[in-house]
Amino acid sequence: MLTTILFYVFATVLVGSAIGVVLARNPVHAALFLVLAFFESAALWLMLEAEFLGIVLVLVYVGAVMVLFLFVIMMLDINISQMRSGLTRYAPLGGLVAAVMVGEIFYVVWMRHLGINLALEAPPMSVPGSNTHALGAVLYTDYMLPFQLAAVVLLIAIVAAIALTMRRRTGHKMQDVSAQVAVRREDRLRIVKVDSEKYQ
Amino acid sequence: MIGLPHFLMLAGVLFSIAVAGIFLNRKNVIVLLMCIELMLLAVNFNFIAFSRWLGDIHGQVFVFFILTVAAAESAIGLAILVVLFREKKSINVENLDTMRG
Amino acid sequence: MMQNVYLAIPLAPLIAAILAGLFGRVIGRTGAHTVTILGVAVAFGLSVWTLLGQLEPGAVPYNASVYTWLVTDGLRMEVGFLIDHLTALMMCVVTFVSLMVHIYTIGYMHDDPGYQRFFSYISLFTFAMLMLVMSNNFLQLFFGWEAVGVVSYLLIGFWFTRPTAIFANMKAFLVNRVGDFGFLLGIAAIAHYTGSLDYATVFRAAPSIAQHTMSLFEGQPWNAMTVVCICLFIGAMGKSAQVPLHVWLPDSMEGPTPISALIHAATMVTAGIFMVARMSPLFELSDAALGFVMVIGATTALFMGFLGIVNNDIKRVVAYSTLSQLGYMTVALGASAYAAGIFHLMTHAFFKALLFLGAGSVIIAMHHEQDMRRMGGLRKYLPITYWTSLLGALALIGFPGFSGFFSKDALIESVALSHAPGAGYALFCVTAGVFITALYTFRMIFMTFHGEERMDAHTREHLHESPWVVTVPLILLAIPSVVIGWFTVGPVLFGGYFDGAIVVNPAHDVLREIGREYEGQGGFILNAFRSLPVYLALAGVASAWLLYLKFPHVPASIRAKLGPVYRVLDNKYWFDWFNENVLAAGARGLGRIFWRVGDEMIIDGALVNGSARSVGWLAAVTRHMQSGYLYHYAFAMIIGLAAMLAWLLTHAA
Amino acid sequence: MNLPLLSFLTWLPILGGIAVMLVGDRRASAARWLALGVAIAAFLACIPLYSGFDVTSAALQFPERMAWIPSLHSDYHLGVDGISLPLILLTTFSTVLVIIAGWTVIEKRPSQYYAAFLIMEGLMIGVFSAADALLFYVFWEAMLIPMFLIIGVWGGARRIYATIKFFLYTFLGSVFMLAALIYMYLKSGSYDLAALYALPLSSAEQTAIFLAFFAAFAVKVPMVPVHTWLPDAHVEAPTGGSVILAAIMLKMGGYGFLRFSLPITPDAAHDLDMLVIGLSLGAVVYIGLIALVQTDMKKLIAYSSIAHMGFVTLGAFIGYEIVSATGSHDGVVLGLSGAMVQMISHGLVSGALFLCVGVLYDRLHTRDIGAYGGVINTMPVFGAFMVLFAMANSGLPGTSGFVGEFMVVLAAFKANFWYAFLAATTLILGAAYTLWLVKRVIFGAVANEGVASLKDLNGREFLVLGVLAVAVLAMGLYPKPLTDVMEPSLRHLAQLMSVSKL
Repeated sequence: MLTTILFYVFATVLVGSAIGVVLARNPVHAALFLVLAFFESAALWLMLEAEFLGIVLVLVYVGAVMVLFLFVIMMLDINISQMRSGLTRYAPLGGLVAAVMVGEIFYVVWMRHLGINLALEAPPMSVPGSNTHALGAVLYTDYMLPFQLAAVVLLIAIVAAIALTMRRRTGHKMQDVSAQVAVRREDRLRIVKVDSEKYQ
Repeated sequence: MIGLPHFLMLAGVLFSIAVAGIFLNRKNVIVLLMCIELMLLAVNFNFIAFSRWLGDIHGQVFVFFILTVAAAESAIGLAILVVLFREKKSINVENLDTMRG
Repeated sequence: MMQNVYLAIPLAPLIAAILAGLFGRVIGRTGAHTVTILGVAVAFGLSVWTLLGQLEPGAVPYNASVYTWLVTDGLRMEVGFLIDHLTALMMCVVTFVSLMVHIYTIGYMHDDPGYQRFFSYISLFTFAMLMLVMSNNFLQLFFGWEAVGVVSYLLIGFWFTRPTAIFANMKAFLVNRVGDFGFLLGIAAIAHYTGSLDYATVFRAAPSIAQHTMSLFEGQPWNAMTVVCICLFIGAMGKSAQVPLHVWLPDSMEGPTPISALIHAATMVTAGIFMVARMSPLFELSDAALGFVMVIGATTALFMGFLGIVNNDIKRVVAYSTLSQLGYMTVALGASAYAAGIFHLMTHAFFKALLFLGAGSVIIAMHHEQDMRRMGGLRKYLPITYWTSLLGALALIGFPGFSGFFSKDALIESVALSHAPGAGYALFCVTAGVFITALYTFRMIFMTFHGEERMDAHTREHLHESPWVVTVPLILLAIPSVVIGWFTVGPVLFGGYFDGAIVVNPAHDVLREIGREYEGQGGFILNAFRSLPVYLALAGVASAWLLYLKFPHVPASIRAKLGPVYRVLDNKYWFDWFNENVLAAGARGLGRIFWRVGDEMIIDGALVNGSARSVGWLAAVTRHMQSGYLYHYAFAMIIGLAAMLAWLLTHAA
Repeated sequence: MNLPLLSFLTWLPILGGIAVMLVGDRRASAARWLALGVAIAAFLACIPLYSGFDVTSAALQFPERMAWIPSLHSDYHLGVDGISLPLILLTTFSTVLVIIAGWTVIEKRPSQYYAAFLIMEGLMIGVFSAADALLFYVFWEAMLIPMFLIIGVWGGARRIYATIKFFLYTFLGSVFMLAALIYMYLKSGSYDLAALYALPLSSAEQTAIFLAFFAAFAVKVPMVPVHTWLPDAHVEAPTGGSVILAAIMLKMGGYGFLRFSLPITPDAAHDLDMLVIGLSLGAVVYIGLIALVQTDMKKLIAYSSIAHMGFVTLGAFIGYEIVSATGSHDGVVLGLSGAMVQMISHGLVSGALFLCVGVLYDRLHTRDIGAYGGVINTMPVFGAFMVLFAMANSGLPGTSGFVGEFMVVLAAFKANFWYAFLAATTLILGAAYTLWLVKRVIFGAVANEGVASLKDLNGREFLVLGVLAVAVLAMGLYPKPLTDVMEPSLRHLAQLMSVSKL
């Protein structure tokens, strides 16, 4: 009984924070709503016994990504006043499409049972031991290669972010060694044919 | 009792909200990026729900990778945003139409 | 040996024409006319020699080809000569009249800058006419046919600075081309049915054509021979100016008078009659065609005569008289009296050329004044012209004893005896025509030579008889106009002169019936007094005398009273109006529509440039979709997603 | 002697053209004389081609075969027979005249002007002598480029529009042809023409292939609905360009029908012959009336050449109607040789007419009929030539214009009276618009001081027009040598046409 109540609490807060993210006038509020959404979902994930992922979610997203967002928002000091003007004009259309999406998903999930027989109640936890252990076992055996790839993706992300935003101040007198080495004879030397002086 | 459909419904609603958020938001790109994060979150929800119901850990592994990708994506998104801001002095989506045909 | 004699006849004028034409300035004016006259004289001499050759008993017609023009798919097209009684006669007529005209032109064109060019044209014309007359196959006939048309085009438009002349010559050529259009279809039919263009083979295969039928309009099949003959006759109508295609002859008077005499009286216009006579084996097999020929001939004879009465230009009166006389010849052909038609053609050639040259001499005297209302009483000033023209006029109206009388009277009798379809109508037209001919001929004579002098003082002082170069041809033409009928009526009409060349179906052979009770020229004249035409002719002369000498003011009042009739005649039955406004303007209008709408709007506008424009428009529309706003793209993606989801749901599960 | 005459004839002008281009504009006179030398050499090379030609056999003569693209089984196979020999003679003959005609007239980049003509001449000879479908197609497309440049560079005011329209029109047509060729290659395994002749095809395939070929050749002929590029191309082309366009390029379509459509897809041609005949008769009447109301001389002659080319397609396809109407085969070869003769004579006559207009254009720089009148007063010799060529254009017997039309009308009558009736209307319409042009331009009093200031023909123009006049009269008075050359090949073609390939 408790889990149902908990689920509905977390679900409603989660949906509310999602709507908040969308409708927030101030991007900082939007960011904070998103943080709230992440917490709620982490909680729900715990209910689903995916505790490692829940923790990782909070760490990665809330810890890193949202901080980054807030940092960028502050840096770019976007003026808030003219944020909201355009919203109403497209609201009905946007709402309609969202409703259609929800209707479709609802139709699939409830009416058609996705083609698999959904035992309403959750099956017993079949795998002994903690979720992390299970994850670790699988991650470092079957998914060794994708794991490395994920690492590479992250590396690229870092390099790209730096490369994009790096600004080199111009006009400084630093020597560019590679250019110096690559000089060729023609750049520096010019041979000119001059006819000899006439002897009077 | 909370069944799989509940979770799927929740993820669906989340996803739709994020979608609405994308084209409702006329103003700044940051909310756009957040909405993308929200969508990814909804997707992860599904994965975990299924992995829990089907007793198959591989779903969760996938969530793991989605997280890394999501992080990378938002990092680069923000970097682009910064460069864009430095160039255009505004990240108001209305003005960013230089790609007009 | 004979072949190069016959080859020399057309080639002599050709070489002369080339010399006079291309090297005109080199050989000078006298050089030009001597060369051409020499050429035509040679041709005339050889023609007479061939005629005599043909007249000897036992002379066999000469039929051989000079060279093969083209061989394809079993169809041999050659250039060759067929010399028989008919050709010999025509050659003599053509070359004699052409010689007279050549001599006459020395005087007439004396001070004209295009002197050498004119001589080269008339001898070129003689070459073309001889090729037409002497040919032994349809291809060379068609070559001569069109070559004659071209030279008449060049001659009518000789004074090419005069807008009326260049309009007249184009009109002449186009109307002739309409005739040639039918002629070409006739030749194509013959080639289709007999598989050859040579006269001999075609005439041998003629009965087989008559068996075929051709369904032009589905339902009623026509006898193939009728179609062939009518097509050929359309060609003749174009060239010999029969009713619907006659409009060009009066306008061709724009050309110098000598050519009116040569081309539009004696030779070219008779080409059609000659062709029908030559094709007698074909025409004899189709009564419908003969009926058609007769009706057209009769209509031309009568209705063109009326126009002669109301016209005041001396050359146009003679032109209308030519039209009417051509109608007579065509009626003779329709009545299967080919010999009478050719006989009338020959006599007409002489007296009509005489009348034209006489009119020309009057025009010279009057300093190119052609309106009869400003002439009168020229008898005193131009005696030779007056007497020769009077003889010509008498011959024209068929005054007993003159050449015209014999040919016209025989013609009228043969129509009376003929029972081809339309013979009754033809008989009426032909007899009424005699009165009309007499009326307009003597109206012309009285208005120009008799009565009070209506010309202004200045021209009256300068009135003098034309030089010998003009009067000698007049006299030389006057003699045969009077005499030739008397000598040749016996052998030509009834003596079977044409038996070799002209085939007549015994059922239609009216001339043999007349010939049965023919006992010499005297008897012929006496029995003529018992028949109607002679009296009609005399009545015509009397009424002309009354109207134009005794009471000159009477014609004006008649014209007032018969207002509408006069208007019809004055507008020449509105043929000209119809051709210019309906046919020509219609063609131009249609052309303009096809061009503006068809080519420019539909093909160019809609399809070619249209497709280019629509590609441009499509691009503009798609460009509009690339708005540059992120959310539009996102929105498009989402809609795509929703649609895919919906499709997935409804189909995939 | 198996001297590769055809390759020599094809590549001599092309290499000559390149040489002329290298000589460059600075030494223009040297370029001119070199170009003339190459053209005359090409013309002289035709003499052994004609004299050595065996008039009795229908097989491909002077054959040359070299491997070209082995992987595609397509080899460099040249050969000439009765159908292509006269056209090659016409090509070399007209190119010599065009080069003489453009002697002093062209100031802007003369060496490239002559180079373009020489290269085009080589490519055209290549088209006529190609006996391999792919080689034919390569030459067919390459030929467009020089003409595209000639009209585009040395043309009149709207030359860009005209030349692009010309290029796209022809190109669109021949793309379908390429598709058909590839299809047949895949089916038969080789591009050789003889193989394609023998290739059995179902009626559906034949119809598709016929329509593809029809698209390419109908544009080139040009047949009625797709003819609108010709007047624009002619009006904007320089005199030399117009002459070659009218004299040779229009024959490509006719040649294509005889070489490809009839033998390769006989059954489809039999079923769709009414389409071609209907369009040809439509061309004669519809275009004849349009030509009547033109105000620009060159456009009028362009429309007149469309009407004359209608006879070519009529003659080519009338054979089927003759067989179905009379059951017998005589008349089929008559129609075909009429079409061939009409092509040659039209090349001479309309080439000459365009040269005449060029002569006037060089003096008064206008092609508008209204600007002229009474030209014969100041230019009598030119007037004589113009009247002669006008007469030839309206099909006067004794000139070459009559021969082709006479034979086609005879053949058309065998099929149906009304076909001959409509075809024969060209006599009236042809005479009408040509003589009306002559009346307004040549005859009449001197219209304005421009006409008064005209000088008569100079030696060069007189030479060119004189040679053409002699050719026109010679072909009109004695066409036998020309038809004898074509007879065996056309009989062979007629035989190919009649045998069904289903």
